[in-house]
Amino acid sequence: MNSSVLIIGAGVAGMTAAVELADSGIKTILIDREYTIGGNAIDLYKAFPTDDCFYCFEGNRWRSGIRKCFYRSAMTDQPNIDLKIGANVVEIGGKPGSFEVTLNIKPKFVDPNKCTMCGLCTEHSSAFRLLSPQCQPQAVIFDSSLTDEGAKKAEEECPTKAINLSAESTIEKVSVSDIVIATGFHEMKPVNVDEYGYGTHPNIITQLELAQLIDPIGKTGGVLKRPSDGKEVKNVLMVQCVGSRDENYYPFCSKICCVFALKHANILALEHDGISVGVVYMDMRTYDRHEHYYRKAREAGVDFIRGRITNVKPNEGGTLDIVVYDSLLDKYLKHSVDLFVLSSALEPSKDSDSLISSLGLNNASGYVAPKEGRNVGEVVVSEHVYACGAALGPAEVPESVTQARAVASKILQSRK
Amino acid sequence: MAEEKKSTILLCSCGGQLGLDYDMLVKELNKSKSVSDVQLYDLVCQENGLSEIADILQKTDGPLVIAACTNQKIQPRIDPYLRFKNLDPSRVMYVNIREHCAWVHEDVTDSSKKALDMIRGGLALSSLSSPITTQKKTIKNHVTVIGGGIAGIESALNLSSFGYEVSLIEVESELGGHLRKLPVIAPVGKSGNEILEMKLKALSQNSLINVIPNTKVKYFEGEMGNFMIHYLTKEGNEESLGTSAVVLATGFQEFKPTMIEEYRYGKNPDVITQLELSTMLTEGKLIRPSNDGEVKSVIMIQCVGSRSEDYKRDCSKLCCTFAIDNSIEILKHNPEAQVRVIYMDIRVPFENEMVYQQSRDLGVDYIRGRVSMVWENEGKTYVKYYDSLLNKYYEIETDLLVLSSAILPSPSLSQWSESLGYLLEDDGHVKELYGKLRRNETRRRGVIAVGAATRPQFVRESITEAQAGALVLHSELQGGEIESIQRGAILNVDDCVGCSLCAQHCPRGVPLMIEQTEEEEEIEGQKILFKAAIDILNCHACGVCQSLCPSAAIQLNFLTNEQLWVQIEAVLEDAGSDYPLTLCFYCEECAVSTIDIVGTLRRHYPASTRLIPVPCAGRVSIIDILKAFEHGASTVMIAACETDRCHFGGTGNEIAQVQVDVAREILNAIGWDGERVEMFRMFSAEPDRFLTAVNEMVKRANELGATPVHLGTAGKWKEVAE
Amino acid sequence: MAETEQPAGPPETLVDPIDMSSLDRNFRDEIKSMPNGDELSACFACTTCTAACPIANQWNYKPHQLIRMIILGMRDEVLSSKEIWECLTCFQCQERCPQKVRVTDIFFDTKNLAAEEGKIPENIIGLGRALLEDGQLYTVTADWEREDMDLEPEVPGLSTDAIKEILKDTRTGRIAGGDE
Amino acid sequence: MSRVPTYNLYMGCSVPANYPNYETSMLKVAEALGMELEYMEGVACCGSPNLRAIDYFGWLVVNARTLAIAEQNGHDIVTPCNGCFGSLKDVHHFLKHNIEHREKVNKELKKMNLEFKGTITPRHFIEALYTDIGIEEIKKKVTNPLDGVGIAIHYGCHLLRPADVTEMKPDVFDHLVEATGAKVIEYPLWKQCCGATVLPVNEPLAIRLARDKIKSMKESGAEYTTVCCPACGNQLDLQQLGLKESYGEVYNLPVLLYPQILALAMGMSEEDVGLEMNRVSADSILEHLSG
Repeated sequence: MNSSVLIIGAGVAGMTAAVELADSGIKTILIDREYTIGGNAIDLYKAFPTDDCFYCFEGNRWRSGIRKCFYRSAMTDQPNIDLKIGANVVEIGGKPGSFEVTLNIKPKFVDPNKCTMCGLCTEHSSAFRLLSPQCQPQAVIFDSSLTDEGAKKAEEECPTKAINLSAESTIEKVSVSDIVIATGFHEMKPVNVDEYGYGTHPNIITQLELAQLIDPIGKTGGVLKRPSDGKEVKNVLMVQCVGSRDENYYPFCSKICCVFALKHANILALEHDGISVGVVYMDMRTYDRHEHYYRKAREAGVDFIRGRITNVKPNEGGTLDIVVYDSLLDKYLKHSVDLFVLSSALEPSKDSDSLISSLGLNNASGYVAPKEGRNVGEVVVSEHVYACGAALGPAEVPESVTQARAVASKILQSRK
Repeated sequence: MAEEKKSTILLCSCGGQLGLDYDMLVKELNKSKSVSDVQLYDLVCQENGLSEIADILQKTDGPLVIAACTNQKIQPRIDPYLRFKNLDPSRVMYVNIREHCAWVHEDVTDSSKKALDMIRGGLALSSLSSPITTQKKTIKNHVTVIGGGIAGIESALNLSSFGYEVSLIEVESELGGHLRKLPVIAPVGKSGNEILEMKLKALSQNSLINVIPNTKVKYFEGEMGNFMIHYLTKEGNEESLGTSAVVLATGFQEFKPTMIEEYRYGKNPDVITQLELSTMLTEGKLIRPSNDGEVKSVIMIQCVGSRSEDYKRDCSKLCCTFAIDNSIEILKHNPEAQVRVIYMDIRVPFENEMVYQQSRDLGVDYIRGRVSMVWENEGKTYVKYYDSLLNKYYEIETDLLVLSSAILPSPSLSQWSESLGYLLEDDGHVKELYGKLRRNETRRRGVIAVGAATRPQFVRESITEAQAGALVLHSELQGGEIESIQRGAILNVDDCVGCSLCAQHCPRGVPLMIEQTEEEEEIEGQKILFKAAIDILNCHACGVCQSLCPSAAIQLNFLTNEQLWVQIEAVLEDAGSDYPLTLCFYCEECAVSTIDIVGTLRRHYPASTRLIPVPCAGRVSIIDILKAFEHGASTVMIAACETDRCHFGGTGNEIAQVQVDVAREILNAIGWDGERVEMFRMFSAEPDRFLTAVNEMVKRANELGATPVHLGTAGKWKEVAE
Repeated sequence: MAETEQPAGPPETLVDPIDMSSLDRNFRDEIKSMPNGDELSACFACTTCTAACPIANQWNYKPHQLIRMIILGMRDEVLSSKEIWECLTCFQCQERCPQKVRVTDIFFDTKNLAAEEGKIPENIIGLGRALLEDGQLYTVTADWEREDMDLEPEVPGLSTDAIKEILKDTRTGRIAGGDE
Repeated sequence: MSRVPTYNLYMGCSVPANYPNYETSMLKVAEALGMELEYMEGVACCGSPNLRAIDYFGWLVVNARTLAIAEQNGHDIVTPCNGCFGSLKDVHHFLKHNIEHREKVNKELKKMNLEFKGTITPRHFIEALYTDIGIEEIKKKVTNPLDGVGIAIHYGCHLLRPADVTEMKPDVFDHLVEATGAKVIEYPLWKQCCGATVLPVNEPLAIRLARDKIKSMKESGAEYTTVCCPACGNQLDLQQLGLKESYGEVYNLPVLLYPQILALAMGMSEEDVGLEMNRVSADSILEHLSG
């Protein structure tokens, strides 16, 4: 029997499961639908609860220290990890213990093991770029829609011959004994929640979009500007539970949006001078020690308004007039803001549905849930099938990591 | 001190893209007496580059210095390759001439000069290097789990299926902890006992697990591999138990709100806590304690003691779900019952929200507000509360008043923390090694905490933690046959003066102070009672002990004092009164990544900088800093991890801060300027932290200019104006 | 308040919101800088203060609302409210606040600010006047009663000049003094 | 028994003006228990919370002055009035913790050759009784204990709150009353304010508060109530007479000042405690004295 483990999704959870298993001598196939792994973490700047980098995971046991950044996670260089980027599951056949999985692998225009990021190709053509200095694999990515003469030149001159512009997508079959679902979450694009006008005005954005706007290694270099006209941002209003706790969208609580919003509110209020921030909420849900983010935010002068949005009205000047009902004052308040940030629901990734059905798992509001008859709290969701991280529902980094370790633990135990 | 060896140097040009003056480098490096050969290679990191490296190591017996891109990227590629070829990776030293040099400086001459110096540094370091071998030891294949709640039970089960013998110590007579009291658990809807049933069954059939009930643990001794646990039996006898590792699964205790006078808890029998209600419901008898009467109306109050500066600052996370579960359970007992929940914020994560919704469908009232007062009249209980959404006060009679009381850690955690060597959070829970990624590890190797010992946890989370914790311990204990690369601190006991600085300040509490036996020889006529002992296999190789050791008795086997000093001397070869240099010691954790990212972003900073890696900022001692000045540095900076973000899970960076502060005082005292040395915190999400720091130190170097070393006035003491 | 000439956006409704830009955003800092005002922003609107207050149901603005109004900057509304003067100063709100906001003390601060702007109930000015003129709030009317109990006829040891002397130069003098 | 210290007695203006019976019974009790109370000389009225409301600084200076005077002979201050206690205690606490204001205030005091150092503690008379004399000593002196008659206690807000300032425990008064042989009656509104502070701005509200309080006491079975503050006494005793008119209610709940109860239990006469001055006749209390 082939004893490899297939890990679907190379976010923090998937990467953790992979290194834990690899370091325990188990062969793993780690796949991600993107060319750059890391999932949501790659451009979320700072993580709670430690307020340091988001693109960070535990790393290998044989390396010093208790954590490593994505860029130095060497996921392409580990004998026990077979990393397949741009890959997603087409079909799962076989039976528990000996799955036959068909993968669709996007064209490998740039060979990540060969690319040294020397910079030659990016000088020749804008079709090549570095998604982030923290990207893993440490390699440029190629956007075929931008292909040009420079790209061809780059292909010829690339010192390591890493570039192949004529690469095509391939179908690959792998046989594995176990499957780990680590497909993570996806931030809902609240286009349909029309009362907030997302998509109708550039200054109405989501929390994840805000994270990228304030990320020092992001496009803007961390300087917060109004998307509409690049003007300085003075007033920001955030609204919680956009699409969460809402029978029209997702009935569940997305669990981490409150901390996420407060993390951003604190960064804006404390590290960008002169920005005033308001947060409109129904219930402020800073579970457990996250309460300290709430304390800190109030101390930093962030306004908290228990209520909902009455209407949003764009002004000529690029600002937005937002009327909020304050349910504790029983009054309507009109804010004039530069940026309106929506704490949008966290929804399961696209792969979730097909995996749930093809593996006969249960469905928790679209997220993976253990099959019938399994005991509570199992990361073992079915025979030889495991899940960890936000695939099981909205989760913060520490939970994802713990679950990933639990998965590795269970797989190892099953082989004792 | 190891004898000098000649090294080979492998220069990488990154596919000819680095644009350094390689001719000069080759020429200059060949002059060095400790160089056997200098090779220029286009792509060290590619397949044939790797075989080239293997080739060199096979042909020579000396060390190899690779000058290429960041070792953070190529070393993980090269190391496994060499092991695969049965070659010793520890013979290879790395110098980063890309991210730390070619990519961040405009002027080729300057950056080449810098590259040369840094390679010389690597060369000097390697000339004193000694091979690092693998070590083995066998330990008892036994783990002890303390606490027989769900987390403890699950830990025992998982550890046993890894093949460990497990002793499961429980203070009460029965296993199961709080789970036994929970009538239903959201969102699965099973009762606590249903969940326990299967687990307890598995437990009873497991021959590797030995349950020790009615037992109170007193204190601990030893370290991973040989802990000794001292405990009291039911009969009150003190007994002890040897074990290799410890799982803290002590669960939580519910706050008893007698001192919150307005709720009348402890005065009025019909005022109970949420867990007391759970117990009632589990036992299936929902009655008024005062008169065994029927319960027709219930009021629950959330955040009793939680989210309060007077009792518990943080949210207890579980109470809202407990209250909702119980309110539904009450309606099962008596569908006519009127249940009201008075809250500030309802906090129910993920699908628990839907249970909250279900309870509203079933008719549970949720009132956002607070209680004004509670009183009794003729055996009845009355509650007056304020509804902040209707902006009205209400006064109602209730049969039961249920207080959702704060979730607190077990008090034993504080009793054991000293002898077991783990730390506590302000709230009394076990302090995890690192909040983002290592929730179950503690500061102490071989000691983990799972379930509510670390924070309030739902059943599901406790189980997952127990499973994860088992893996953590298994990868430490390796089934009792520990084998690992001996990279760490080596203690020469003869030189130890028993000052215990290492034991006090090791981030992970590895050195132990051992009482010396009678026949210990006397030193300077004075008997040393205690001496340090370090098990290198428990060592995390940060070097804090080395930087603190007053008698140089402790040395990292890959970075001795000598090695660092010759490296300092070499990288500063170009320093002169006309060319003020800034020396930067950077830790190979957050600092190296910040500096690497600056490189990848191709952000520029002055080339009058020389960089030296250390495993942890805490490795840098006052003497190392002064050495840098002795050899001509104009300013010295230490690049370290953020406060409380030590990669060794402790305070390595804080120790470094102390060393820097003392060095400053010394500089001031001898009339050099204390401003010449400074420590900076950084992490890679904010590359500007390094840029700002290095620019500042270069600025100071230029302003303060050459040191007395160059002015030839060194050693001539100056009067310092107070 | 809402600019009706704006063509864009939804039609105007009966909702006539308070324009946040018209409020005094410095009010919270003004209060925080006053005696025991610094904990103000710790408030998380749990409304314990209002629950604890024995008389707030008589009020248009509840204690938690007054605190919110201070945080939002509704300076005039707060300083001209009758509520702050009706505060019993029984300290039950302050005592029970889970975030240690010194609610009663903060109401004292608002009253001082109101006083500075002359927004004081007449009877309170009267008390100030009494202190300035008589140097005490209560004067002995029936000294025979005291003598019956062999107590000295006047208030023992009381110096009425001292307080007159002090208060004539402080705010009391300014707002209750004869000279205006 | 450990030597009882000497005290600076700060009367304020309300007790001497309106409650000489409080004053005299306090002095007699103190003497009998060996407490040396020395009237303070040249001290000013505390100004009450109303002064604090309109003139925080003036209020600070006035009370800091009183404290500074006491510091000159180093004896603690005792006062029979919750209002004075509240003012002195709060100013003392505030100035001890707020250097900036302490300096400002001392600048003013300097003009009177005084300085606030915070070396003495302002205390309430009943707290001094409880702490310095002690329940046991008091019991020894009780010769005619009450027969367990039900007495409801009104502590008064400024005696108890804010607790971090007053440093008072809400059981001191209970122990003192029990020491006289009486039974303490618990009642729901025990914490509620008597309303005195709002009398100037909203008399009906003030009266309503007093009335609710009295009603709650009565309904809980209290035969008497006791206070340790002239303002509270005024609200519960004098205002009670007006309730017949305003609410058509008559409660006949005698209001005793604590030293009166203690003095009587220690065998002193109704004249000693000026019982005839109580507005709601309290003479019936004598029938509950044994011996």
